[in-house]
Amino acid sequence: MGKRILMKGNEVIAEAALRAGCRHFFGYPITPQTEISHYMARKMEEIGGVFLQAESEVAAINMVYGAASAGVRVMTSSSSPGISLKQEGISYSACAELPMVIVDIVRCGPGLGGILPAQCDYFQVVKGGGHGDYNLIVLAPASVQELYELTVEAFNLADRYRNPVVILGDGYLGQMMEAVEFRDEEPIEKGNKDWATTGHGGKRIHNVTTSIYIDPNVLEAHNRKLQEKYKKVKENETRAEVVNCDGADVIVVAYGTVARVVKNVIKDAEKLGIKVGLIRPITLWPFPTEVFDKYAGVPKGFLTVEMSSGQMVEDVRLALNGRNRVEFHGRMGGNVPTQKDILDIVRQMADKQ
Amino acid sequence: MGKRILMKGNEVIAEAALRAGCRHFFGYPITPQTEISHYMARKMEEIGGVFLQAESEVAAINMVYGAASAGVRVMTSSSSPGISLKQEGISYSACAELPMVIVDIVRCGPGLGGILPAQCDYFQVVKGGGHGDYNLIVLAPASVQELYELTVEAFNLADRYRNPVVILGDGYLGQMMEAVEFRDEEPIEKGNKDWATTGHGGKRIHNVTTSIYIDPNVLEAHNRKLQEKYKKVKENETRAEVVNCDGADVIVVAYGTVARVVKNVIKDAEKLGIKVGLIRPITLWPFPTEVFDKYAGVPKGFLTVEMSSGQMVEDVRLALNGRNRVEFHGRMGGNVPTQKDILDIVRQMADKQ
Amino acid sequence: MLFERGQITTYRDVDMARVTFNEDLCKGCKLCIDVCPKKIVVIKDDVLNKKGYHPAGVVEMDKCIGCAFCAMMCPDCVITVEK
Amino acid sequence: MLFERGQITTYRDVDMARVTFNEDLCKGCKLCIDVCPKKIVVIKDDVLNKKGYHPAGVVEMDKCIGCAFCAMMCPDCVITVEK
Amino acid sequence: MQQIIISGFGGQGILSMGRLLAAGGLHEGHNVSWLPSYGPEMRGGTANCHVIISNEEIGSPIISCPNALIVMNQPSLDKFENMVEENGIIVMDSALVPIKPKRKDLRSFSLPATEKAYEMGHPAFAGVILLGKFIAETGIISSKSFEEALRTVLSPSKHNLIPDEMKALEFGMSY
Amino acid sequence: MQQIIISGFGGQGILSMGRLLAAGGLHEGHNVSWLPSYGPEMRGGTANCHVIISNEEIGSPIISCPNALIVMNQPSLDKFENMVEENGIIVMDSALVPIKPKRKDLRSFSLPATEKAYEMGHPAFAGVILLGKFIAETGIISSKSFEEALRTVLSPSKHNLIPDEMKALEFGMSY
Amino acid sequence: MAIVFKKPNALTDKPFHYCPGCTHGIIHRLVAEVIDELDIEGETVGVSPVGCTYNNYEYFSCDMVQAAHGRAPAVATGLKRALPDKVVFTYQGDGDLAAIGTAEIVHAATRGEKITTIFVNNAIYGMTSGQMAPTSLIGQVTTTSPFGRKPQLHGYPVKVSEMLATLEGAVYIERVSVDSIKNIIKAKKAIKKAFQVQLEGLGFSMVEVLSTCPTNWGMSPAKSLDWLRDNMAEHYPLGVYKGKDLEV
Amino acid sequence: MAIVFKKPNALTDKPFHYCPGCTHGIIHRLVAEVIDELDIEGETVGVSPVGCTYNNYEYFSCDMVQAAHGRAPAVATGLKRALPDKVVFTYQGDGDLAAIGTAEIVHAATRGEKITTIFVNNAIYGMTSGQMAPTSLIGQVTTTSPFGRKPQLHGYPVKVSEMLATLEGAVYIERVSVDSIKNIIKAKKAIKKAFQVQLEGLGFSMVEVLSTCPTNWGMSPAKSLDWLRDNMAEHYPLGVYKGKDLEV
Ligand SMILES: Cc1ncc(C[n+]2csc(CCOP(=O)(O)OP(=O)(O)O)c2C)c(N)n1
Ligand SMILES: Cc1ncc(C[n+]2csc(CCOP(=O)(O)OP(=O)(O)O)c2C)c(N)n1
Ligand code: SF4
Ligand code: SF4
Ligand code: SF4
Ligand code: SF4
Repeated sequence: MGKRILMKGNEVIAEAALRAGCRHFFGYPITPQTEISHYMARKMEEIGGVFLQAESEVAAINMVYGAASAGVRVMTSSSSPGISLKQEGISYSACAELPMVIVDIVRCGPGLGGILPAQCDYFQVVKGGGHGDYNLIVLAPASVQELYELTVEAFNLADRYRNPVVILGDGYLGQMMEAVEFRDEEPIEKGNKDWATTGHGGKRIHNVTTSIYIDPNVLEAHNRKLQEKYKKVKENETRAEVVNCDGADVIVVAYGTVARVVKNVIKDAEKLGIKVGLIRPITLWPFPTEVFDKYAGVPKGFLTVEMSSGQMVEDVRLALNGRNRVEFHGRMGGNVPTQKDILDIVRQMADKQ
Repeated sequence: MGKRILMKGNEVIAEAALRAGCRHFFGYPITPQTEISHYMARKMEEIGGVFLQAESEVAAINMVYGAASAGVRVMTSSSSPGISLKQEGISYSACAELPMVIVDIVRCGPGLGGILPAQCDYFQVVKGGGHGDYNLIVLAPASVQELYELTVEAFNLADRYRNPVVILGDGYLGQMMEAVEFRDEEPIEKGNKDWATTGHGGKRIHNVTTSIYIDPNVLEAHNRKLQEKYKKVKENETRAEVVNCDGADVIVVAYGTVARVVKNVIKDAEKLGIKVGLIRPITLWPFPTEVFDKYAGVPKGFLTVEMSSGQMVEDVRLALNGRNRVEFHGRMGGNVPTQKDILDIVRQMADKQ
Repeated sequence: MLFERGQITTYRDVDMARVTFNEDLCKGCKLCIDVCPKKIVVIKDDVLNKKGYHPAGVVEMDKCIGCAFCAMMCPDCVITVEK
Repeated sequence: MLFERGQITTYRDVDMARVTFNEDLCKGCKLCIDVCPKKIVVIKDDVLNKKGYHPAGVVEMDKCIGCAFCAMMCPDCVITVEK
Repeated sequence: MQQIIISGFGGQGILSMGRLLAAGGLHEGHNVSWLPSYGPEMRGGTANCHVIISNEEIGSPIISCPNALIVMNQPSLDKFENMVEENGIIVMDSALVPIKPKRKDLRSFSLPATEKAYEMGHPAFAGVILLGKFIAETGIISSKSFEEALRTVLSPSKHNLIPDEMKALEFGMSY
Repeated sequence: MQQIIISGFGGQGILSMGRLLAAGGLHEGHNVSWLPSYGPEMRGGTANCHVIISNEEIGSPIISCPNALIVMNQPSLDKFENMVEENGIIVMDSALVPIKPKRKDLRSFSLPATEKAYEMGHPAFAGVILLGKFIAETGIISSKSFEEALRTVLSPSKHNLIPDEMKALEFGMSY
Repeated sequence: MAIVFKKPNALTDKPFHYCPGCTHGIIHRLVAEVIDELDIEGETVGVSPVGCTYNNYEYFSCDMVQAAHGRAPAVATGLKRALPDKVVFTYQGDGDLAAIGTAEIVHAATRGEKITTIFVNNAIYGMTSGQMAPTSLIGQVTTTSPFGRKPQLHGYPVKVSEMLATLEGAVYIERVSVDSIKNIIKAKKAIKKAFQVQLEGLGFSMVEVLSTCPTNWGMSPAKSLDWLRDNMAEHYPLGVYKGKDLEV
Repeated sequence: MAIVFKKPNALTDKPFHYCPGCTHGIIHRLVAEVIDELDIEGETVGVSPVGCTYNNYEYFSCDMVQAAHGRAPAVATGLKRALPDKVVFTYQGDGDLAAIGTAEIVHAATRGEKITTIFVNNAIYGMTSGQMAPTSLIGQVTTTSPFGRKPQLHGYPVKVSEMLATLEGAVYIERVSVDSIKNIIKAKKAIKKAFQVQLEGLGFSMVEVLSTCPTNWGMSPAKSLDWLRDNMAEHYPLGVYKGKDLEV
């Protein structure tokens, strides 16, 4: 481990990708993630990798589709409206089982909205903003250090499962600076890529990357294969941070920047004699359902806090399936739920019979 | 009421739109909904309306955005990958509160997938495939007659709530022919459109259509206003068809074409002495949660059947919130769940203790 | 049977040229017919191939000069030409 | 106070022309300065407007010919010209 | 309730045959549905459609157990034969379906429809001939209703063919 | 734990001031976070950043209760004054913030930073001067660490300015 | 004394939020002056882009519609088809029009859509902090071409006016600049002509305006004008690319 | 006796699914012949479009990638940037390339992306059953211009080769036809040259091939060739639009 460096979240994502062996980046500028492109533009030219600013997000995701077909580690990055434009390409990539990393530094919407942080793209990214039955692996870091670690991991997961992986951050995570400590060497696992379309060189029959299956039975078989894969991911890759939950009165569920606010709330509540637990899903898909099984009986119930009108809360409800009450608190428009507001709700919940 | 005419689902949608006063259509060809465009192309030129084939789905939805800004009744139509491309525009339209009707005749995916019927875009359309917190009103017809009636209704709802409304059909609904009976006159309610950007003519200060709110408090206020509106829609516009549910052993939940298969299953099951009920959500958003309250106690539980890997079933689970078991049966790839398979599952459920 | 089935039909002329029609690939589009300078390609009305088309073939094979025009025009790679 | 605040400053010459600078709109970009054929537009270093800029203004007003070049060049519609 | 699958090559007019039946059924006051196979495979591939004619509300337009099958090529017979209900009926073109059905619990009829249609100078009439046989055997619609159906389904520019089509129908009916 | 909000006009170097503090804190081995306001409003609008320097794990990087405020224009003081913790500290530029804080439970300092910076020939040094005062009052980092921070934050081409920046710092520290 | 120059009526009182010296402000004013002169403010609907001028709907006093990034020509098409008697214009930057919105502008032009496009080419993405635009010049240093734009890596700058001039539906296309009083006068004439082309229903009209971005070019406003003259105008020659002989 | 003509090796054994007389088949064969002649099958990755040829990955025996509708040039860009030493080509119809994919082809061209595009212009959308394409001719009856394409309603046909020729990164652009033996020979030469341009790393190359769609034009294959010659070729003149003097 090296020394701790002060770096911006967005730049750490870019640096982590380079360390993970990513030498191909295709993107289109959009606030609040532009620093990723700026960093990549400079570094890729220095090390002879490929940074290409596409003519649009639509083109960018399809360039990624092409480069991923060729078997290289490849990344793109955008923010909410840009991610909307990538939906067709994402659905194609999921169907064609192409490993790639997609960064979404969410801003507030809908529409052109604003550029401040938000978590209102949860449904889009986690449930499938594109058409068809598919799943993305969705990682939700909450600190700059974690941006680094999960970005490296994202490339490994993408290769391991031949699946697109999304890093879902918010504007503050991308913009903030914190200390980050880089490993000397990254644990790179490269998947077998003999499916890649690199030119067959006369050594094998042709490889094909495709997402169309005209025969319904063939397509259904492919769908089932995808579902099997998703099951395996669920079994093996579900992650959450659990803080203070044993013996808690109330458990708050939050991810990303909001989870950090909740960590402050835990301390505030302690002073009031309330024990607040935090479940912070790190994988939003697969959602860490099992953790909820363990704490389903928390006496005063669950509170989900999001920078949205209430999206992840549906997964919390599905995970608990009626076993406990689930309250919700959300802020929108680029506002972040405050320590005080969360504390107030927690207090009310603790007071209730 | 006129006489019954044999017509294709897609053409009925187009005819219904014309009857509802829609004189502006912007689309891009895609199977299995092309007949809508063909019908519109001919009729609009005959009656002096506007049919324009856009250069892409992205352009089409933005043309709709423009025409809706001008206050006219306007429609677009597409199928799964095309709907993915429209996501940014849909999010903009929802934010700018523009009334419009969007038809999605779903085909099987993900990716280029196939062109046979499917219901795998439920998440995309119902949860929000685009970025940000917004909701579309989603209508799911199950017959050609209903395609007509709900299309007319879609325009009224769009105007009433200043919100995009989606007609969610599947390939079979679009392609099939059935008898349809048109009303002599349609119950057109045109909303107040004094917000429209039609040129102020010196008579008022300028109108603006926008979806950007840089100040977080202003955006959050707008978000809350949208959420208020959604609440009102939920209170007033939730619809479902309930068949045979009183005293049923098992209730099947299905929409669109699948619900029709279930109607056959009801008869088959009756012969075996099993009473099967059907809840067919007609509004997928808002989801008809109250109906589930009424029948939550059905003795042998619920079975959700979809042409997907399981999407609407989440809303069924959320509606029941653990009050009963919810089984799922799905087919993918363009295959339709068969009468026999559904019957088998229903039988097993009925047999279980 | 009303029609014969399609097959691989080789037309041979020892001195000149040899054309082979893979009849089951043929879609009866007739594009080969017009370009034949010798006008010896015809549709075989009495044959129906696997796909349900009447395939093309050659009559008066001795007139063939092996120019391969038919093959170059054929959109379905039905024809092989030797000389 | 270190700086004066910006205001609406009208420069007047009875016989010739009159220019008015809405100083709080000015961003001190200096584009008006170069185009003035009489070189009478300057930045007022001692004034700081609401936005925090030193606004432009006119000295030697009597030289003004009312050509409105400064106003045409100004990206912020700061200047009104009368003649 | 009649549940009919009509199947053959793309280009043989399979879908129109189904529409004619459905339109005829509607003309007689029945509920009807018509569901085509669709897609890029139309190009030289197979085509089929499902037609239901019924007095009750029609549930699923998708037929899993047809009680009638009209086939215009061999692969179609191979694909659908086993789905047909006991005592169901199969009508086929003798030239295009050389290998006959294996099942003995069905009523099957093989007509030289293509041959006759060629003879009549309208190869496209083969389908109508098969429909004639089907109508005669089931009585599902009258030939009057079929003529009405021709009038609603065919574009006016082709109405002059109706008398010939009716002749083809009669050939099938009386075969 | 120090929770500092620095605020002023865009273009005054507000964000860099925060980075310098954070870098200094990191150099002293603390945990630090720096969170900027960002967006199109940077263009001539207001800018601010949140800096936390702490020995514990930093929860939220968003400061709702700063214990220090450094302000470089009036609107910023108006906006943030009431958020400051009791006994917190406010450092401000006397020329840019003519109307002083109303609260009496705070330690507030007004420096002629812009004036001095103009005098030094580097208007941009105003911020460093204010930081000097802040450091002197809180002792949060040493001036050594600040110099280190300058070295990591400034691009090498500007390292020649460091001695002058340190002079500005000292002016602030000893004001 | 009479007023010889004041802010046009077709602009609201709201001060522009643009950077000091940014020529977007001049171009706004010219469009507004033309609207005033043609007396069409009440009949006009403008379309704002995504870019530094995303909210110019606050500045133009006619009805305005804010469009998604690059889609202004599609939005304008929808508007114009719904309001065939009204005047519809788009105002777009070079990222908006020449990158993400390429398909939309090409097709609005080829359809001969009766709209007017004001295309502000400043060779950079302003709003998002200075990335390379398709129009950035060879050698130009931007945040995404930090070592200068290289044709081998980043390709060549698109000449939009030249490209669109190949399309039949485009009836009037001119490239102008606002770097000097002379050119400002010419630019206004071009903009006026473009609107007149629309008023006469002739087809698609566009004025490409070379503009500065002092902030992201990293130059003073005055230097920026020099750079525009010396470098941009050389690669993007001013002139009429379509409809030279058009009389309106 | 030697074989003077047979199916090229770069095509698989799979029979084409195209309609009778559709000249897509000829164009496929020409591309394959060129791949054979240049002996690059093992070094080539092709990109299939969405259109009637969506699955031509089953026909070409080199590695193939199926792309989303219109995005083939972007996919090819990703491939080529990852495999700079390989040969990458796209095969696209006019709906794919000239409508939904306009931005992608324009930018691949202007970037001088070292790829080769085979652009099959049949003036219609084949796959989706005969809708008007941006390239449909004035007066052409299609399922979405049932009374004929009218410039006032539907705009003008895009001349893609002419448009792309204005871009610096495009080094070789030729329009050919496959309506006759003579033109087929020329078309093959052009396709070969386009691949050679790529092999030499010169930049973007494209061959626009006028092609028929007998099914959706509603004509016999032979009549279709006549219509192509008499109507299409007139609006879309054959010839080299960029790189006339290029030696490869
Ligand atoms: C879909 C989408 N992608 C990207 C952005 C981010 N974005 C905002 S403005 C802009 C570029 C603006 O540049 P230009 O059009 O040249 O206008 P300028 O700011 O220079 O006036 C971009 C990429 C966005 N808002 N939406
Ligand atoms: C996003 C999207 N939009 C639309 C379609 C439907 N679609 C398939 S092919 C096609 C047009 C093909 O026309 P063209 O490119 O001219 O090729 P051709 O079929 O004539 O060879 C369209 C619109 C699609 N698959 N995806
Ligand atoms: S050109 Fe080919 S497919 Fe067409 S008829 Fe001749 S051999 Fe058959
Ligand atoms: S041009 Fe306008 S904004 Fe610029 S200095 Fe002059 S008056 Fe001020
Ligand atoms: S960033 Fe550039 S284009 Fe945008 S307002 Fe500033 S100077 Fe103008
Ligand atoms: S539809 Fe047209 S382009 Fe497509 S295969 Fe048939 S003839 Fe060819």
